[in-house]
Amino acid sequence: MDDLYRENILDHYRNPRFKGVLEPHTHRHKEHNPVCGDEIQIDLLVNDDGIIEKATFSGHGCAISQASASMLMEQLQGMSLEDAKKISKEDILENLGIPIGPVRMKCALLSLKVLKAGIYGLDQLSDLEDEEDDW
Amino acid sequence: MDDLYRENILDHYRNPRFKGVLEPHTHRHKEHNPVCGDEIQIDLLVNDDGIIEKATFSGHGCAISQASASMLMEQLQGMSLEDAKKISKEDILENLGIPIGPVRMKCALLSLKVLKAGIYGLDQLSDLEDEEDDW
Amino acid sequence: MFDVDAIRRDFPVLQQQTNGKPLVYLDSGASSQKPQSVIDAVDACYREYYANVHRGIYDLSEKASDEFEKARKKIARFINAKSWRELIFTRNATESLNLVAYSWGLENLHRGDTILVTDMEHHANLVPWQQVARRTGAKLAIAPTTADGLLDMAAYKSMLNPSVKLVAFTLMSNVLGTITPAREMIALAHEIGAITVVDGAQSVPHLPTDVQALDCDFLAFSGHKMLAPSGIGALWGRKSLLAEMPPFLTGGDMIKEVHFDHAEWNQLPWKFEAGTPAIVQAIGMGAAVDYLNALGMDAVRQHEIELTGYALDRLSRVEGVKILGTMNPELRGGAVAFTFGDIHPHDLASMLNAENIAIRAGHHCAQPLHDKLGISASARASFYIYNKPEEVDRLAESLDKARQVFSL
Amino acid sequence: MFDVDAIRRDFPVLQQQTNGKPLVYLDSGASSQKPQSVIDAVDACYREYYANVHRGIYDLSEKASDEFEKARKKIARFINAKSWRELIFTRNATESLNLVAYSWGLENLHRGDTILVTDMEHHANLVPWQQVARRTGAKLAIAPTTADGLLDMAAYKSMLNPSVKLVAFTLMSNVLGTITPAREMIALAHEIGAITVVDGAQSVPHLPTDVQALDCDFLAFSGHKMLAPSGIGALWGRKSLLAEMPPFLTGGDMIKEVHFDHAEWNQLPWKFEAGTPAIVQAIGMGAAVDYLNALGMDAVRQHEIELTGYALDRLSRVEGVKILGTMNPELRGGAVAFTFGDIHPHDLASMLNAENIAIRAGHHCAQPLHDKLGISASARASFYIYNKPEEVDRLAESLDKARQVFSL
Ligand SMILES: Cc1ncc(COP(=O)(O)O)c(C=O)c1O
Ligand SMILES: Cc1ncc(COP(=O)(O)O)c(C=O)c1O
Repeated sequence: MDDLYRENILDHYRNPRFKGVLEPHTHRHKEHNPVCGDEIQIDLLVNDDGIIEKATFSGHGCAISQASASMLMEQLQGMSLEDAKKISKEDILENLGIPIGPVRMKCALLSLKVLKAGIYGLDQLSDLEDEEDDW
Repeated sequence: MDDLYRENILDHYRNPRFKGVLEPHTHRHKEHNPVCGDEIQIDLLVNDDGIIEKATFSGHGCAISQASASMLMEQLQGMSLEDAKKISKEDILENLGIPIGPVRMKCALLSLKVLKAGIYGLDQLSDLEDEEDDW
Repeated sequence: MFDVDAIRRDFPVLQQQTNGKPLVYLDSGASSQKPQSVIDAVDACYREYYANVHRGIYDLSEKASDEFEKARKKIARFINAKSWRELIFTRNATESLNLVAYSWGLENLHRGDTILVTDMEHHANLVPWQQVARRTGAKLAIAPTTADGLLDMAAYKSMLNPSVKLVAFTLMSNVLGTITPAREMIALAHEIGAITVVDGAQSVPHLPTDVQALDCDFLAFSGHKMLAPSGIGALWGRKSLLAEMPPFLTGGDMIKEVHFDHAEWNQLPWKFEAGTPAIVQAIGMGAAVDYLNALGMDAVRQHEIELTGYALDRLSRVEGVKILGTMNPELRGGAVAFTFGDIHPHDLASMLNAENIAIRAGHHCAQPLHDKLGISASARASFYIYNKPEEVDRLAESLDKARQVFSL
Repeated sequence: MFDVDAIRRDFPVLQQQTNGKPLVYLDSGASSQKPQSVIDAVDACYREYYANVHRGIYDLSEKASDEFEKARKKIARFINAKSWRELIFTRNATESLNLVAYSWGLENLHRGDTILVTDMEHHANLVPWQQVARRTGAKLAIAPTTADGLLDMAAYKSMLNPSVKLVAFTLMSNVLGTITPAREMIALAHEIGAITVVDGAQSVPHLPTDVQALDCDFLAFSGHKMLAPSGIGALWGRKSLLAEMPPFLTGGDMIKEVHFDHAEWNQLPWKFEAGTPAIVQAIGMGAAVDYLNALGMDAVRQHEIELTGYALDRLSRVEGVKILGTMNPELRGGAVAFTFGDIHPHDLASMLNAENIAIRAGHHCAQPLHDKLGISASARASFYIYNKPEEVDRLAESLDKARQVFSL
């Protein structure tokens, strides 16, 4: 049990980085997972060169969803929007560094989905999901 | 295969006894089994003492249904209506003298059911069946 | 004597170990494990006498039909039905409830009518009624539970007015564990002329069931929660109601005659069983009922009262645990849901899995109840015949360990 | 090389003998036998990793969920679906067709609309449409077959008018064996804007299937006719249509959120799968697809053309036999129905059973077709991968024997 949640996950959970809301912001999106009640909002401030000057998250949820959001925020600071679009499921799982089962996958990927929906301006994550994984 | 249909079944099938319609008659009832297309009508002439003076059957169907009808007719001649009511499934199966599977049971018992429906004046055999076999 | 160790030997899955830790399976409320006798019954059918049922005039099919219908009779007797014709095979309790909703509900409910359910219903006994209400214009009313998780009988009584045409409720909550006073609720509903639909998904596997004594009109339950294969469930219905209802699914086997322009229906119960049924699964459910009958359902219930009592006591002494529902094991079944400080139930389930302990985390298909309780999810340990106090201890110890990891 | 003897060794049931006579199983059109690999897949799940799927955060449930969804993907690929999200698990083809009838039909059909079916449909693809017609006021039209048992394309074309909103037809008749020109029929139906529902219950087990090439809108089929366990079937549907359709059965697992007064639906395909699914049976169907893929569906079809050709030739030379449907094995599948002089099919089936030959007798759930043909019942031998010419010979010889007993 001790190894399951590595110290860095628990650290990000207990001391989330870049947690809060951002004013002003250029992008804001929020989603919640009704099954577990996890809720995440991501705010971005993107400058004219397409660089993310600042990114923050808010909300609540399990250790996996909160830690993965916190880790994602660290990654986003100063990144170009184009590069942010390329962040993949695999990148998130690498951040976490522990095996994630199918149910927890939704927790792990919630922040990534909120990010992508925010960038692409989709209201319905499910449409995105639908398109993404036909196989 | 040769023993399956005993000679007496084939004999009754080829040379059915009391086959035809009865005029005058006091009871007449007909039913058909849509699954196999078997159809049997039974006519009875019952006198004031409640004795079946004559019984005939008509219709068509498989060897089992026709032979069992023919055998039933032999049994009915001169029997009291009260005794006829008591003829059971087991009596019919004894007449046939061969093992009858669940599907063929409907063929074997069709004439008995027509008889009972005729006597009790039911239009719907299924009601009778329903009541009969709750277990 | 209820010999749990002997019972455990009948369940191949329970012989497993992972990293030297034996499996502690505490998710029977979601689905139970299967004894060897059920696995064997399934296997024997496929290897020895598999064929389609009802119409085949050859040995395999006659044997399969015979075993299939024998299973129906066993299950009907298990709940003390008046007739085996009242027992309809479905996939699961959900389909059973939908069958009633579509076939009785759409036909008999109208604008101005009320459907009454409780606030602790599983989605399977809530969403179908929402749908029927939407389609017919009937109203859906929700009877509340009290603060200690029991049905609020005063409120229930006050909600029974002549507009109520159907009352649907669970006999045992899969979250609170609550056993509802079903006999009394049914008698009260009948007084105002309502029909009663009992969700027996949790109760039938765990309690003696007698539909004649209950006097309910419909009872829905699942095979997979009572040792049977997946893919099989049942609806019991009062014959006089079933006889009047239109069929639900249509096609082969449920017909008497078919013509291009119309069709006539088969007798009960086949009128409600369209197409090739879950043959082997029904036979397996018959074997499951044999197994439970051999234990005796009174003994099964007694075992669960004892084990649940032990668990309620042991878990409530773990710092941070808050148990949902009544603390009286006589008034509840062995589904024990709880929260654990700030630790999210998902995290808790993952941590316990690392100890080879299987519990459930989430809203357990009872989201509105969780909303009412002001929580988005809970953890749930649920017990069955093969569970024992030592497993409760392992759960409790692991909770302590989890608290340390999370420095709760 | 298609090695029937090797295949037969994979099927435990076929090793049986009764009175020294090996079983000749000629009723695969009703339901197929199961290979050891499917039986093993079922067994392994119950013994090693059984649990409820989708919500469990522990190893057993994750493994079961994974195998369950892997099976879905295998089956979706087997019929060349564009996405696994288009593949919905049901109990059988009948439920699949009812799902379309209830969810698409009740929602989209109205008075003045026409539903077009053919006169060789199985009751499963006729009665649900009669019911939808009755409820919506739509009309049911019946496209005829020609004297040699093929679909009358001229008549079909003439019946396609703009009132036709839905065309439902079988890709392979379970009585005549007829393979319908589905691609052409679908293209014609689409020209007038109708949607198309293909009954693949007989075709999917026996032919390569490609829903993208067919361009149909729905395809229904059963697992139990294609080596899979009983209790599992599938509906494939075009995603754009499924997305717009209301759910059919409601309850757990098919929801996204539930509140007392409303609910929102889960994504495809789960929106159409309410309650605990037939978990182990779906996994078994995945194993069945593996088995068929290893043989290759082109080879399966080739084997059946050869065997059916042999049977048509051999049986038509038995005095008194009259075969229903076309004599061209390229245009039909391996379900060969026939009459035999005056001998009632029920008697014939009983006689053949005494020789350990299993055929079917009756109207094979196609009563209107039999009415049209002027017969109340027929005998049917149907073939699959494990059948061989010697079995056709045994059938033919036994027919001769039966004629002698009945002195035909
Ligand atoms: C109380 C209750 N009702 C209904 C159901 C639905 O059962 P199934 O998923 O077998 O249809 C469940 C199972 O989760 C339950 O616990
Ligand atoms: C052509 C056809 N359609 C539909 C069905 C119904 O299949 P199931 O009984 O598996 O629902 C059958 C099987 O008998 C069939 O042959």
